[in-house]
Amino acid sequence: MRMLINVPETVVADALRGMAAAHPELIVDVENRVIVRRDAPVDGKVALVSGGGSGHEPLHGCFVGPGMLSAACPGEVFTSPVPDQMVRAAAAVDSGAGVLFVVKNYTGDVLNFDMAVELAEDEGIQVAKVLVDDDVAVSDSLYTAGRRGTGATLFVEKIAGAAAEEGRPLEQVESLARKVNDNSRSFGVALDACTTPAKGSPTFDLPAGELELGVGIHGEPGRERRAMMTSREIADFSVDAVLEDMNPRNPVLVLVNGMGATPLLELYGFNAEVQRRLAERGVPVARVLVGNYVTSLDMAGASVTLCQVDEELLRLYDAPVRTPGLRWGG
Amino acid sequence: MRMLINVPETVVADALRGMAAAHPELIVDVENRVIVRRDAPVDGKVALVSGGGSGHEPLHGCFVGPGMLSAACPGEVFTSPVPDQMVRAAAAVDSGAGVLFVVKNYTGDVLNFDMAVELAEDEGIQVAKVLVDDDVAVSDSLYTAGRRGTGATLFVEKIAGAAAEEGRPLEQVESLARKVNDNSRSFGVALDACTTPAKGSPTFDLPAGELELGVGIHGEPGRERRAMMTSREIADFSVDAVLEDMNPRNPVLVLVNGMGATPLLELYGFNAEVQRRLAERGVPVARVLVGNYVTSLDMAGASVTLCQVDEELLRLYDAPVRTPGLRWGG
Amino acid sequence: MLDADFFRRWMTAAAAAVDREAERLTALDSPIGDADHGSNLQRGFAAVVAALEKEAPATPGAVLQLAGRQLISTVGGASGPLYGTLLRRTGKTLGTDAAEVGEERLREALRAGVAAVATLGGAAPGDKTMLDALVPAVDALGESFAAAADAAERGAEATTPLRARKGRASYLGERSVGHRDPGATSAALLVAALAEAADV
Amino acid sequence: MLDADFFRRWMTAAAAAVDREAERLTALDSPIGDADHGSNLQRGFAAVVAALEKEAPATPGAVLQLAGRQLISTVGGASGPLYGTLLRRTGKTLGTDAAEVGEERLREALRAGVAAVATLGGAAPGDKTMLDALVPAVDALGESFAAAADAAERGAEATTPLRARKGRASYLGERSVGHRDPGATSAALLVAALAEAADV
Ligand SMILES: Nc1ncnc2c1ncn2[C@@H]1O[C@H](COP(=O)(O)OP(=O)(O)O)[C@@H](O)[C@H]1O
Ligand SMILES: Nc1ncnc2c1ncn2[C@@H]1O[C@H](COP(=O)(O)OP(=O)(O)O)[C@@H](O)[C@H]1O
Ligand SMILES: [Mg+2]
Ligand SMILES: [Mg+2]
Ligand SMILES: [Mg+2]
Ligand SMILES: [Mg+2]
Repeated sequence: MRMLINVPETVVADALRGMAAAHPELIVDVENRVIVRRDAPVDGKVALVSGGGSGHEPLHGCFVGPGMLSAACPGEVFTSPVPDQMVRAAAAVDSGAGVLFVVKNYTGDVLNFDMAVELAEDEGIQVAKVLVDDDVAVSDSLYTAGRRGTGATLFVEKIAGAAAEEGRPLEQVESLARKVNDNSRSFGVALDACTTPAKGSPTFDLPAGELELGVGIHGEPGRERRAMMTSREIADFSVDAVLEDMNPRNPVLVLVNGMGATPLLELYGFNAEVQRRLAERGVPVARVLVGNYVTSLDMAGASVTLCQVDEELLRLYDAPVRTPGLRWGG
Repeated sequence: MRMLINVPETVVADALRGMAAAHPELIVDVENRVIVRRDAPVDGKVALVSGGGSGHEPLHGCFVGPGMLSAACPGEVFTSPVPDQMVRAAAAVDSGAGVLFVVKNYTGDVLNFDMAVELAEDEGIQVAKVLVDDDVAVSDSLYTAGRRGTGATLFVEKIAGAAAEEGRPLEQVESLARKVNDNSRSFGVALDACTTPAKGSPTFDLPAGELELGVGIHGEPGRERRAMMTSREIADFSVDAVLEDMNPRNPVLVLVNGMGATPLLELYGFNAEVQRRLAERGVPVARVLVGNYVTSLDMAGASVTLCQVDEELLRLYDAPVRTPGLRWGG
Repeated sequence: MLDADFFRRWMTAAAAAVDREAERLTALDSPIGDADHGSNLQRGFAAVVAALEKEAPATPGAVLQLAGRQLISTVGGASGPLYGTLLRRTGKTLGTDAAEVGEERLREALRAGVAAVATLGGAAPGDKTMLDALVPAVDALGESFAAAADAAERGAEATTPLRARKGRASYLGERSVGHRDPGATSAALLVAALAEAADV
Repeated sequence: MLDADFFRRWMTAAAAAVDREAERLTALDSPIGDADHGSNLQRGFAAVVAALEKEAPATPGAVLQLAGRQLISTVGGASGPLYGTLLRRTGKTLGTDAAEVGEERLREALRAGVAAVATLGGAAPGDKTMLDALVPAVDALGESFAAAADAAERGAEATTPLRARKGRASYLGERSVGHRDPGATSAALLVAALAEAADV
């Protein structure tokens, strides 16, 4: 086990203690596993609450703050949080203007958030929910649990967060969030598996010289295994996979996302190839974000997310954000 | 080779092309390997130029921008840049107020920057130089090349960058930079080696269940190999190693830095243990920064840097900074 | 007749089985999942046992409802709400008044619990989920507890050649074939624990 | 007498040797360094050969000065300025006027070059650096080119038991013992290339 941990059982609690020490601008409830923006509830503002398994940091906990999430609920590593966390988070951040749950489309997340919606409504909180399902590696059919939520989560949380910060009502924040998701597609590649604390060894064996195409962010293998490809080939494959599922006429936001263990140096190089391919395919690019944002512990690899934007979405994307993991503007 | 690259020879050029696409606020000269803030030279402002081998991103290239570096010179992976780059950078950013070279103390960096100082002065540019040497794992004696520069580089660049932004003259910026370095100490640990593109395999073999204490940021082995330790034990060892070499009475800035492949989740957990140890040792903490800032490609592990600050240094640390890798304030 | 003690024994036996098999469950969840099923259930059933000790509910229905709530509050993931709903709905069907229930009544209540799992998760037998063990187990319960345990085990084993249509394994498409489903495997443990409780 | 051609042959032979041995040099730089020495010199000597072809300097001193400048401008790291200074200072000592130089004059110029390396890097023989090959090579040059190559090779080999006091390897303290120095190894290649150029 090459992990910087004490014991697997305390990984999430330890991390929350460390977050509390690093981010005085957040309230980190270690026992109940809820991370809340210190000034919440903000009068008249719709609150955004997200959450999911831990191991994807900075998503979601480090996206709490002005302009993005009001609260986040970290589950165990790669395990959806429980409804109690979400209800507690909703109660802490609701100003009366209602709460939007941002839920990545995994069976566990969906079931737990659905239960939380019921419980929160029982407590008199107005709740809406948006599902993020952007991963084109999974076909959205009767034969699957639907497309997974991956990189688009960042765009949904950023843009809906900006709309909420502007004081928009719940229905508008919700429909903007849904629009961002509908406009987004992702594709991911793993060059090496990750190691979860609970398992203590790589979640899949990838022989040297092979890679996994269409990989998720939970250490699950991809749709297909192939002989190792160059950065250029991987960019072609990923961009083309995304464009098979969308046909952007408007400019796109591009997220070139690291899975955790791929150096920033390589990510930037990969971005160069992604941009080349987008230009070849005639896709206009509005903004580019490169870095480790939606990770999978120490998995090596990267994903590409495109989000087609109109003027309003772009303005909201550019709006100020002040969180530990994403920060720009005023 | 589990790298997201084309060929080892183009890794740095590819990354620079990708940086150029992602950061329109920077001028990235791919051919000459110089990254310059777009509004340089800034009238009357002292310019900060740094550089070093690539593979430590976000250091230095992603620290270019208002409040931090004026320019950065990326070398080949783990190889100091050449004097031509530094002279070109200095010429691009010098407003006449002079240039401060921030140099990590490695033989290669020192020799190349020294040559650049001579050449830049020949071109009529006023140049000062500050050496960063914070790594307590190396004793600063006749029997070594002196202590290495690691995590403190971030503090030097941030604080000297803020002083330059305020319009301070070169001697003051230089002496502040030197003071930050003198007040800083670091210690690093590797849980796994990194793989350089040129070598294509891990730079050292670490048997499972062992770790390297006192490791550098170039894939070089540490001073000592031991049986695997817990996060708590590593924090004790690292903090104690740093405190053997400094005795902070004033509050400290704390950098809990990831080497590249250690998940943020683990880094935050490690931070919890570092903070516990600092409290036990009676060290007052002013600010905490947790993340991958001074990396070593895909090395697993972390380092701890403490920098003792007075009111002025703290104010300069808190001052606004707007770079791809570090961003806060105004 | 089965009293609260019987149901406590069931939960204790389930917790022990999950403890014993946690590594195997996590390993099964590795090639076609996210390698957490064992630790998920370990955490959940430990909480169940602790809550039962602390609150000592007096009736079968109360025991199962408390257990279900604990699973929902501590497991997370897909299996937390699903197993939580299984026990909670079974307990609700039993009601909280009766101090003892007959086997026939338990069978009906379990059938309602399994139906609730199917409704919640939208899965059917053959989708390579816990239902592939639970549905045949309830069907065989008319015969005996041991027969139910057997049926669950056979159902779990029969998931290996299936292609997953629900949950995380469904992302793998054809690549999910040839792996035994972790949830069906833990469901078989749960039914075996029921037989164990009855066997005392 | 040695003309510009001789020195071009030297550089070409050095480039070929570095190409051939690049992996080995990088591997030597791995346990006690940062695994880049081979690729550093490969990049540098490729640039030297290209520049010599393009600019075709006419005298020994001009060849070496151009080569040294190329190394400084393309290698980086510790070895770039050090080898660059070695060739540049040697070339400067020869001057750019003489179209041919004698062996005696070359020996003196090389001695000045090696002294410049020692001054720049602050190292002395025994510190486990390139000087451990360069210094004995210059000393043996009075005898013959082949003797110099031998002496350099023996000097490089003798670095293995040394504890490093300069450069990156010095960080390892005692752990640097038992590893052959990459820079001394490449220095021996450089001297061997000189002997090779003389042997034609
Ligand atoms: N929709 C569903 N209906 C029934 N059972 C399901 C469904 N989705 C998943 N499961 C079961 O849950 C198991 C996985 O549980 P677990 O690993 O704890 O959750 P997660 O998949 O969220 O990590 C699967 O093996 C499967 O048996
Ligand atoms: N101060 C010095 N004086 C002489 N030679 C040195 C000195 N420091 C390092 N070297 C030589 O440089 C070699 C390393 O070169 P290289 O790997 O290219 O540079 P770096 O250490 O910067 O990665 C060492 O093996 C050693 O022979
Ligand atoms: Mg899970
Ligand atoms: Mg180097
Ligand atoms: Mg699972
Ligand atoms: Mg080296």
